[in-house]
Amino acid sequence: MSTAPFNYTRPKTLDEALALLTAHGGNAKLLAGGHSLIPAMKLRLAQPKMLLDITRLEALRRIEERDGRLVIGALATHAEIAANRTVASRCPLLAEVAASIGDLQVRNRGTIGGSIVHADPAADWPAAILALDAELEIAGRMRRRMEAAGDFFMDIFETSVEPDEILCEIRVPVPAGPGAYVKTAQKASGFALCGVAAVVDAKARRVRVAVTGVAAVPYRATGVEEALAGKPLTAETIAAAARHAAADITPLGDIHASAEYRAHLAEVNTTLALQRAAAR
Amino acid sequence: MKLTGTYRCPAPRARVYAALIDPVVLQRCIEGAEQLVRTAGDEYDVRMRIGIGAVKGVFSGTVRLADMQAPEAFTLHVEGKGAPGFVSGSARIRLDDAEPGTAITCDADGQVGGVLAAVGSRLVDAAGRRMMDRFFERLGREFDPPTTS
Amino acid sequence: MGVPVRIHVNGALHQHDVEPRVLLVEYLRDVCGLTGTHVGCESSLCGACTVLIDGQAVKSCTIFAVQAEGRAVTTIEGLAQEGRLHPVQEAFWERHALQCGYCTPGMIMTAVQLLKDHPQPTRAEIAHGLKGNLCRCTGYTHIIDAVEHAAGSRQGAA
Amino acid sequence: MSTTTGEKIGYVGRAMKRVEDPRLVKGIATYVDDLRLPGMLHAVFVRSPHAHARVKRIRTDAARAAGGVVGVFTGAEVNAQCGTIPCASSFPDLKSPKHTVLAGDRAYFVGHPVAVVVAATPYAAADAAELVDVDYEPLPVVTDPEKALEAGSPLTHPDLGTNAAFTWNLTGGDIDAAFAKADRVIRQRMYHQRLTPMPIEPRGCVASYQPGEGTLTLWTSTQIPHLIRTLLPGMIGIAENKLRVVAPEVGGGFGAKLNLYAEEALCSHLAMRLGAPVKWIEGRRENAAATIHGRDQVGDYEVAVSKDGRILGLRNRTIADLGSYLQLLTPAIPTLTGLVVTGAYKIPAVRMDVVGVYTNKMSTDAYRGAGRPEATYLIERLVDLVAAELGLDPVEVRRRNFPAPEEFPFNTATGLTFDSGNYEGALRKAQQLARWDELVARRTSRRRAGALFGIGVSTYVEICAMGPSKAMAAGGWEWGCVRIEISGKVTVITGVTPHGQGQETTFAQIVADRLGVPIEDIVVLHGDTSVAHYGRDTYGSRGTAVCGSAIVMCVDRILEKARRLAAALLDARPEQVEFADGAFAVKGSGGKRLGWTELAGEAYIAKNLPRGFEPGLEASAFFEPENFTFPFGTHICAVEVNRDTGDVTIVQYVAVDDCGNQINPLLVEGQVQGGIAHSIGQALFERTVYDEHGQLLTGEFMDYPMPRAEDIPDYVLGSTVTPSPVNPLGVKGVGEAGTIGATPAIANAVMDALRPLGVTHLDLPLAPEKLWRAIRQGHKE
Repeated sequence: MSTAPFNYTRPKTLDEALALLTAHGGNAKLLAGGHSLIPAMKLRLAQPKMLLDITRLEALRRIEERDGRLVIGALATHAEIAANRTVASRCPLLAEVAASIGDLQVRNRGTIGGSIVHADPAADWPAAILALDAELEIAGRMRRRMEAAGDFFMDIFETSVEPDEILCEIRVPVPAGPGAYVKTAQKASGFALCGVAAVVDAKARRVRVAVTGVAAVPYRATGVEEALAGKPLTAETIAAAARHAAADITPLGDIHASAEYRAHLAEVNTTLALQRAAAR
Repeated sequence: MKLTGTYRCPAPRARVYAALIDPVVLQRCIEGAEQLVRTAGDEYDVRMRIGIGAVKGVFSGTVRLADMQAPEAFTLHVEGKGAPGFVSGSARIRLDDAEPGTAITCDADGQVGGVLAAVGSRLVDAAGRRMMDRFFERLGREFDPPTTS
Repeated sequence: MGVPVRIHVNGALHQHDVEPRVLLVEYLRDVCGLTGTHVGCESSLCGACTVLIDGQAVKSCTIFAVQAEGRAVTTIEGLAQEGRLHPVQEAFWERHALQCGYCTPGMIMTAVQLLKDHPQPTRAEIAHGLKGNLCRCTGYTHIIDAVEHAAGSRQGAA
Repeated sequence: MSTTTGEKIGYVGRAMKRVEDPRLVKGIATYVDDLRLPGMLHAVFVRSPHAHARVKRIRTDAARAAGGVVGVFTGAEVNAQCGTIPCASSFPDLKSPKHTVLAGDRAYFVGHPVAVVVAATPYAAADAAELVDVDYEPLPVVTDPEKALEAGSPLTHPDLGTNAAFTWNLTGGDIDAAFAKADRVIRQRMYHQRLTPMPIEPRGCVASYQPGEGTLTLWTSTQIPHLIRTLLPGMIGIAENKLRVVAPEVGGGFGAKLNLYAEEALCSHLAMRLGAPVKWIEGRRENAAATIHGRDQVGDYEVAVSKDGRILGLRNRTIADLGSYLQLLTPAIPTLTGLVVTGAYKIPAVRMDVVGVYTNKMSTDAYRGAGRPEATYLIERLVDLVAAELGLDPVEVRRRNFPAPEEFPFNTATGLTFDSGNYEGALRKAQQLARWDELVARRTSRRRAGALFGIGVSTYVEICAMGPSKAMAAGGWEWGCVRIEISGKVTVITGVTPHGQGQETTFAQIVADRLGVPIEDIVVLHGDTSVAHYGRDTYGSRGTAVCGSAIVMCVDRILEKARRLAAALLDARPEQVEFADGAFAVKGSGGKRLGWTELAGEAYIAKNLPRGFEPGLEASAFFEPENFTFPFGTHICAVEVNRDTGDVTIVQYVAVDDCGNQINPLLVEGQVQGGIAHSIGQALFERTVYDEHGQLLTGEFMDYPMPRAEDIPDYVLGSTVTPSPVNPLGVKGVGEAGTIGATPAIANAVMDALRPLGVTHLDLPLAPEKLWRAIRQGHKE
């Protein structure tokens, strides 16, 4: 099963990549890990005329701590994030999410930036970056801008990254409070039927909870957060708050899980994620 | 795939109805509609470019208006095919007065076939809903007061 | 329209002009003639096409050959050294970890990286590590046995 | 595995590693996609996206004009030359649509091929296939086989006038009397879901015509090269003896490759028509849509019982969803369900009515177990329901209904004769391995702690070693050939077509022992009709039982011939010569021994042969089985169901299988484990989904869940050995046992876990959401 023909180029710098992206208009597509794009191309559901292979832009691959932020280059692979020592010590939730993605081979190729920009409603990363209040650095030809995670995911497969922009970095405030990610995977694909990331900010006596897989767009479960604001985290308070995990959203349903079951999983996984985070 | 939605439009029912069966307005409101050409009384040839993330496809087909009961209701039949497969469906659209505008209820039943159905079933509903929401959002904007610039 | 590509495959440098849409697995099979790497799906879920790029297991059906420019690729044909089976190959044979053999090359390549990362894995770690590889014949138990066996024999040899 | 000469060999019964494995683990084996022939063209099919549509017009101009394209063909251009796809089953009132290689003026299922593009490269063919423009007019779709039988239903094939392909019934004993005298009648409706076999290697073929010889070679990923050689000539107009069919290395079959498919026939035709080799490799999406599916039966089942749990009669009406066409064995699958519906029990009266129904889906056919998993599932579920209804121990109910060992050969009400069995013995051993009392105590304590813990038992019997020719459409014999080469090496040729079962090893074990030669000296050939001239191929767990027996006949004939030759060379009478450890010698003489090297040299150089002695040392044989074999066993499964999510965890699994004598216990174990994995899939999550429009929603690995390594529990496996009396090896077959015995054990365990909630039955697959809903419902009540 072959893709439609296309041209291929490997820009050497971010600026070159941005220039090419602009020059080709809507006909060019960035190629990072390729695990969403290439299968779609093989089915000929995607037929870009030009692929810009940015996987060797090493500058976009770094993982480092900078100014109270854990900065993860968009091209860092899931495997690199899962194994990184700084991540493990400063924000273990990211490592936990990275390790839950796909399988060993997919983690070796797939990148955090590729996953986030693809904005599959069942991807794992969005839950984590929402719960961690991450900021995303996005480069265009003229300017670089920061976007809060909460403003980033617009709709199914749609983010605030414009066609001529490139996501460069994901910045997470650290040290992040203890967190946990609990995922119920779709049996065949491994994508999330429901993934819940929870972060406990003990000092501020608040939690942050984000849910992926359940709605067309990943979301912060603000109802859960509000219900727990200022409260101690006990089995009872958590269980009561978790009931709001799918409030105010329209859950998706398909052959793998009905909307009702997804909403139920949001509650179950929120409970587990908060319990685990609170215990860490 | 069954989709239901209720939308509000800041204009009287008769004007909304007229807009909904006006091909020029329809083309503006259907995201990706590149052309809409009348072929018979209430039938149009349509060409649409649909893009959801990396998945993009050009569909060509027909749009037909039927069971028209101005200014209360009509049915929209859509058939289209393209490289990723085909889409077909119908939507019953009902208009009710809802001061100060009109409430539009849309009951759609659609079918997607080909590659799209085989690999995209989990996304078809969400994508369909998005297209429906966008359509009515754009329709609402048709009646926005003109902005002064 | 060909793009010049240089890839080290099993230690030998291959240079060809290839169309960008040629997948790495197609390049290995059709251009290099190494047909031990198999294709079982289009969606990167079966793992039959697993090879190592610079020592990392990847699904060669989800990477274009042009992307492997300058990299070192190891396929199932490159595992045995001087006619001696790699310990993982030997263990698969010893423990009857294959039946039709179609998923086997990909399964072995994944196991090679798995053992590199976890020299003494538990059975649960092995099963988790092989998540990206489908087998429809064996029911996996003998495969997990084999990886455990390979870990043991490597330990013994070390 | 090396054996020093002179040592007592004894390969049979040993857990030996396989001789076929080195090429497979090195990645140097040849599957069909590995073949590259000079000038080879590539075919890509254009398939219907509609489940039922009129094909109004096919525009091929743009595709024909595309670069690299050699030809584009539609049904109008090839169907008349390609005959129709054969079905081997026939009933008196079977209604069958004409199954052409490409759709004619109608497409009947999603994935139905409507055109084929042939081009110089697979890329060019795929590019051009996109340019083939087909105008379809959608027609009413039939997806529900029960509604399909109602008056006024749309028709899958309007020209047949009905959706019912056939009705078939089976009666044994006095069913009305059984129900009249019953203390209790238990009724349950059950649905056995549609499944997709999904071998990891999709199908594919390469056809090559040699115009000089007028011969055609078809390499194809199939379980049945011989049956294809029988069936294909009539379709494409070539003499049988000008057709060579080769199954190279085959990457899994499971019944999905037990067919002659449209693509194989069409590529063969095109190779002749175009004068160039034509290759087609199936994509996974095509495989999901247009390679046969399995199961898909729904029925209302009734069982009449006495109050002590004895089953008096079993009555049911089964509706089998056949899909849109009859493939090779489509109608035979639900009828096979009928034959074994009484399971391992003495059920004196049976009535089964089967209706085969056409729907706008892919055909169903033999998928691992083929009819027996359905039968075993329904009877094993029913036995549990009987036990629950009567307040009896389900194990005890099973025991009360077993035929005793001394009752074998045992005649069933369905007309079968079970060859041999000790069902009680296998059950007892499984209970021992499961530490039954501890397991039951564990259930009690887990339930007390609030857990949903269940134990399920399945005592199954299956029908294998297909089979006596009188019961098989195309003959059930098997052919083998054994040749001592001039060098003394041994070549074994088998008419079965192993594709993972390991008969290169097991047959070598059998022959090595009987000829007294090291196994390294033996080569087993198969899968090429120009080498293995005859055969009925591999399906229905028949390879070792039926062909192993043919090979034993060959060895016996060679030994007899060699004894005569040895006697002559030793100046003795044949009865004075004894054979031991691979050599002949005069009994008690302690003198000269003639090994195979010496004898083969003499037999082929032929200078010292006795008068009238035919040169050579080769024998071939056809083995005709007098009966099927009936393997059996007990599987015990314990599960815990998560109350919050419905997730099932298998906490213990014990299987005791009796497949008669075991040639290689390691391979038996592998077959059992592989079979159980299929059962885990079908019991817990696998299902093929078509929507109400006939769109296939499980068209890729993305949406069709199959077991992965983490889904497999640790097993305790055991066996009992009750040899079969119907073949000289005493073997029964084990290829499907796991898939047949395990599904009901898992299902019964899950149902047992939910029993405290008042849940009595749920259909497969027992996926988390379904269980969650049942648990929630149970809590409400």
